[in-house]
Amino acid sequence: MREIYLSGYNNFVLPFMLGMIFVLSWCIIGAIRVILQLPKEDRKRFFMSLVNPKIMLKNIRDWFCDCLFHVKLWKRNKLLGYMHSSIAFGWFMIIVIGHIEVFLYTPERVHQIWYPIFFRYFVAVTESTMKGSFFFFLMDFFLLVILSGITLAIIKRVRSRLFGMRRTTRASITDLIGLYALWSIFPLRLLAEGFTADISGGSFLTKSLNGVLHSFLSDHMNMLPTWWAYSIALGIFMCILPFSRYMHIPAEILLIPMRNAGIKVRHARKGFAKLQVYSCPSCGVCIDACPMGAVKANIKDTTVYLNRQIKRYNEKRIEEISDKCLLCGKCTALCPVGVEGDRMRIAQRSIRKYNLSPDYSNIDENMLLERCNKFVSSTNNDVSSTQNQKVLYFAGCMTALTPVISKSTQSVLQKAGIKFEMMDKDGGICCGRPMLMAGRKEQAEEMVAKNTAIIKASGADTLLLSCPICYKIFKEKYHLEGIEVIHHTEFFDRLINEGRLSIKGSDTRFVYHDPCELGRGCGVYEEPRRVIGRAGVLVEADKNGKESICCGGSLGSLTLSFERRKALTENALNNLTVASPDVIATACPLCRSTFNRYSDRPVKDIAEIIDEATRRKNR
Amino acid sequence: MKEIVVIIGGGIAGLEAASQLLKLGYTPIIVEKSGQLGGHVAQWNRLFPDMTPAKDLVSDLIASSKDANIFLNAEISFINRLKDNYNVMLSNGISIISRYILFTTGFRLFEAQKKEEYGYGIYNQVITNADLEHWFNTGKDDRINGKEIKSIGFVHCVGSRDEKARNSQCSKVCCITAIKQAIEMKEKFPDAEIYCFYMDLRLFGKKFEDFYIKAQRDHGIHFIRGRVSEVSENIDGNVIVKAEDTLLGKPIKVTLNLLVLMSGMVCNPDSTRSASMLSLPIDSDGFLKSSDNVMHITSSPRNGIYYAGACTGPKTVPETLAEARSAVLEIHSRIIGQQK
Amino acid sequence: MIYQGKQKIWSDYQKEIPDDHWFYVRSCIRQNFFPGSEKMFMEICRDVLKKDFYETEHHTTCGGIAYHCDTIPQETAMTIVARQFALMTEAGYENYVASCITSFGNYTEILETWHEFPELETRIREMLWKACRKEFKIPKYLAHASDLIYKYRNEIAEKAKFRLVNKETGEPLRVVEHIGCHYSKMFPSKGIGGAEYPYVLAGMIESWGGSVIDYPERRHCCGYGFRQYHVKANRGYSISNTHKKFESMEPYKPDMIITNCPGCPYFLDRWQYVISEMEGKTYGQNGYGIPVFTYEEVAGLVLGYDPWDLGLQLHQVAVEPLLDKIGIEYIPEDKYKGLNRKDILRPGLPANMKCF
Amino acid sequence: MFGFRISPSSAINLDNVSRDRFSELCRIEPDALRCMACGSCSATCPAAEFSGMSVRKVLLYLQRGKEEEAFKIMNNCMLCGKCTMVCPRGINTRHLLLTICRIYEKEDRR
Repeated sequence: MREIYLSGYNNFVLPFMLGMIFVLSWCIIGAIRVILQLPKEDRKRFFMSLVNPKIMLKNIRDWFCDCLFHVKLWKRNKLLGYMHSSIAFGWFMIIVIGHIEVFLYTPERVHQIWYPIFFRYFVAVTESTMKGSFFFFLMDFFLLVILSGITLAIIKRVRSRLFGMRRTTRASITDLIGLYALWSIFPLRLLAEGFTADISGGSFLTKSLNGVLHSFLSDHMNMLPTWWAYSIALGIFMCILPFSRYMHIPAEILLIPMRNAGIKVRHARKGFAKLQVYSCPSCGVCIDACPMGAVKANIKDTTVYLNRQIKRYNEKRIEEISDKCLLCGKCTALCPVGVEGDRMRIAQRSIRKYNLSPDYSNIDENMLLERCNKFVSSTNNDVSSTQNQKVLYFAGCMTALTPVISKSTQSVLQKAGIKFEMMDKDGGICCGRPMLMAGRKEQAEEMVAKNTAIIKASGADTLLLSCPICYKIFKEKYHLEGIEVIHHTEFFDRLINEGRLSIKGSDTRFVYHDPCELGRGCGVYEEPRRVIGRAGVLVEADKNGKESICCGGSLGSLTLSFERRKALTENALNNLTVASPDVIATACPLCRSTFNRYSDRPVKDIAEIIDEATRRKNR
Repeated sequence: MKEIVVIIGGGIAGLEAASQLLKLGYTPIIVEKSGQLGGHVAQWNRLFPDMTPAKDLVSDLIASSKDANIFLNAEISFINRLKDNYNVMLSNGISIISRYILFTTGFRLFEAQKKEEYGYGIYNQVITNADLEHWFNTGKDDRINGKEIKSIGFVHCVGSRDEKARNSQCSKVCCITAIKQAIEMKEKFPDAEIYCFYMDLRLFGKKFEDFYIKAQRDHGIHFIRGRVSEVSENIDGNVIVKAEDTLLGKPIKVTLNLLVLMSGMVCNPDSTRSASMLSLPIDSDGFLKSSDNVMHITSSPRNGIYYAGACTGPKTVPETLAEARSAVLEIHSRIIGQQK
Repeated sequence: MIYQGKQKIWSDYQKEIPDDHWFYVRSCIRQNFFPGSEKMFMEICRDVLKKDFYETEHHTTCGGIAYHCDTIPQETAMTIVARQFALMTEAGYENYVASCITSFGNYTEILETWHEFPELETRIREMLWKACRKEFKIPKYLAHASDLIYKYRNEIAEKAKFRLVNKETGEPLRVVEHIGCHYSKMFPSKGIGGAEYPYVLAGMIESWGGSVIDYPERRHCCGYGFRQYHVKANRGYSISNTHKKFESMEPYKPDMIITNCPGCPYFLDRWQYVISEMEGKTYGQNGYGIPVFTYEEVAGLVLGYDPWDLGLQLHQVAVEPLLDKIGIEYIPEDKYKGLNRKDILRPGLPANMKCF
Repeated sequence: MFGFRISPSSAINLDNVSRDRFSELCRIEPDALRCMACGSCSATCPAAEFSGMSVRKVLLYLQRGKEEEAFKIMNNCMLCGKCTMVCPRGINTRHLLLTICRIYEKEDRR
């Protein structure tokens, strides 16, 4: 390669350089701010993770898989995955190869950062460099890859359904500018390189374009405007980047190691939350994921819009969006970059100012304890009891409204010969999860403390729960050392496996609805299915497991009114009944009563199903 | 010869019965005490639940029964029973011989001044439901016109469910009427606070509950469970109402620019008088006693005597109309049966 | 206010009151509080109107206060009342008139009870016989003394020297009438004008030239309420009720209050002083209170009796401004002269309420 | 001085009840007005046994200007949502209660 211009500089690099300097400084300052905003212990944890080889390895893997290859999107839809990874990886490769070329041919220009970008303008091909035609080929190849991705992106704007997306995000103005700039970068690059390909050399794409161009535009003077255009497109893109969804590209690079370091959203707007907001690529996967999407009016209340409004500091809309959400966690589960829509919303709720605050100090836990502390006296003396397990059964508030669940659970426990006591037979203190979901952490913690005292004093070794809402907080926020916290679906599964419950199957077709708090919330997917499989035929819903659709009754939503939830429930029911089940099975009292309201077929809790299945045998 | 049916009372039940009898080819004769047809409904402005103008209903009924013989300003002087017939002597000297008499004598509105503690007829700003409908119809009432109306109260159950007023029955339609009127008043006086003082809300009919919800949610009408016990007048001529908010267990007091008493339905003494001429039984509530309150609400224990509408107890407009048709059908079946 | 409406109610609630020959029983407490009143009643009835009124020193309390304070059962009260009736029967009278409203209510209640439960009457007859070997006839007519003054109101008006009219302006005085609770609230048909708009005092006021004030709390109790006052812990409740009445009548600027009950004038009068001490507030004009009178005192005033002979010096609230307003003459120096012009000493003056 | 005092009337005078805040509450949660005082919420409330909590009463107290009483019974509300579940009129009681906590203020803190 030989350089054409001694200076290695042309004015057209200015737009690019401007953009580059701007975006780099913006990102660096932003990254420093985010890190500084982290609480001290989080910051320490983050830095420690960077020297931990295991985490670092994971970081590298995630950077490649998430940022470049978009593995999550591939899993979702091949076309969508290809579209994203072609652009991301292709561009990445072009940058990498461009730098390799500079290193190889003009190593003295390495410090001129525009050089690899506009390499072909500054150099002319020589005999010796034709060995580098391999790079020429690669460059053209990846350019083609990117161009194919961009073609798909253009198609996606018109026909998003082809990419497995029913609905897409409404782009903001800056998003549109960024988008058009991005779309134009690579065709312009192709054009610019096409003009210079006869001098700088090129491969199948640029060379052939060069031939075409020269057939009617032979003057080399035409090439300068195209390089200008290419540089301007790059400059615009980089200048608009911090204000558009493309900010997710740099933000995600920081998000991945922070997430891998185990950092959680602690503040509504600062630190990790800020990073999540900027990591949102506005891809709109959460729009289709959101169970509220069953009603079109709710689309603007999905996580992508929450992030957008947080960026805009639109407090009114932030409040509306965060209060409306059912906190089902599906957007979090499906988000390709790992924005935690539910946690983000709870964080927004937590900064709300309340003039009145409940205070539970007047509640006498001893009085409540007296209602359930029979372990100490009775079970210890019970020599005949082979199993010394002491199960404390906390049915939960919601189960009080579906007494069939607690009755069936107790019946099953009796059949299995389990000694148990009910913690909230005559009422008790709420687990605190509903309060936590409303963002009132302090109040929730007071309840947690009261309940912890009762449970610890009861002498139980197992805490059995019927309600996944309770289950989640008992698992996550309670410190019950030495006491196993277990949901009844898991417990029944264990009892069946241990042979303590024998179940007679039937040919009833059950579909299992994964309650949000049990499935996505606590990762319990298999046990309930196994249990149901014993009692009958398990069929699956259209969307299940991680993608299960919230029943619409969730306590997570603060503002969704009763009548506005109906459509959500009906949508969830339609999803459940695709395989024409006889019975809808679930494992949450709230899901059960919500579905029961609108279902055309029986809705049962797993406890009921098991109770019936064991009764069949006894008969 | 066409069978004659004497209909006592030219309210909506009488008119509807007459029109049905005409369709069946009989000769109805309506005897109406007052100078105009339509009874109480003719005095009303709009009817729940669809806010139909009462005028339309009454004029439709009058039009469809115009071929009947109608005696206005005529009272029953006496009725006596002949062998198979009844001889009905009217105050205008006309005597009618008929085998069938249909009582559509209706009800009378409880005289609100009998509830002295509410001060109707004593305090200027206390009016009744009927006065309010009159105002809706004519726009004439000095107690409302030209007054600053910022707060209005409605007292449910005036003279109903009240043993002291000698009416222990529920008048059935006052709750919904009060809500209807409260909404109408709120529409006319959007800034006014409107209170409904009720003992129980008895909203049994089609769409009545919707009315209630609408009144609560869309119009912000305050429903206070507690019977008004005492009304007094303050120096500005407004009324001070005392009641207990029984849901809170606290006495409450409020100054109102207008207090509307929901006078209930009580038996019509004229129908009792006519009934006594035929020794027809009177029920414990003072209304005419049907031969059976479930199966034969429109029949009397005497041959050829039928009842329709509020003469046997408080009824809504559709119930009254339905009873009129049902009574006509019974008369018709009986005539057919006798011809065989 | 629609006056015709009230007239209609008044015409519905009239009771038959014989013109003459009454057996009169006094009140337990009135002679202490308003000693001129009962004396004046007898004087008006006997001397002015020349009626036959009999009274005996043998009669006792009717038991009403004890009954209403829950210290005796009704049977005891009934037996006491039976004895009073026996005295009337012995004296050969059939018309029974009580000076006290609570007595009147007590008699009415007992007679109505006996009417509903004749076996109870038989038992009381037996008990009275066992106790004091007396027998009685049920009175033919039962009246309260104010019923009689109401009946004689026009005669009194004819003989009157003064009218309840402001001498200066010629305007009728604004008068609050306060009816004792036990007069007609229990049995509306037993009181003139019924319970809601009693006419007994309003009739007197009208025929003597005053105009009646209809204020919102006119039905409210004076605050005495027996237990509410007698139990000291409840006295705050007692005065709160009186306070409520005064607050309610204040905007009407009443010139005077007329009552027909033993307790009411006492509490309406004395509590005004207490309220003035507690709240620093007076309800009359120019720092005075609103003078409170019994109907007999008012009758005496219009008939031209000397205010001090009527015992008006025993009122807490000064009556002089009202006397001046009507134009009744009095000798200020004689106010605190008792019988035989003996000096009965001037009382201390309240801090916040003007008095003479 | 006398050993007793004039006590204020226990009657609620609706003429003097300020409705501003309740109107604000209804603007945010209009369904609050739909309460028909059935009492389901009170019967199911786990906090009822501790502080006498009842959404029905809270609404009534606020409407009658007895705000402190409302706050007192709300003190043990756990926001568990049972009242929302049982309300026959579909009132979003949880949001209602949260909104009360936001827009109302204790007298001593005002």
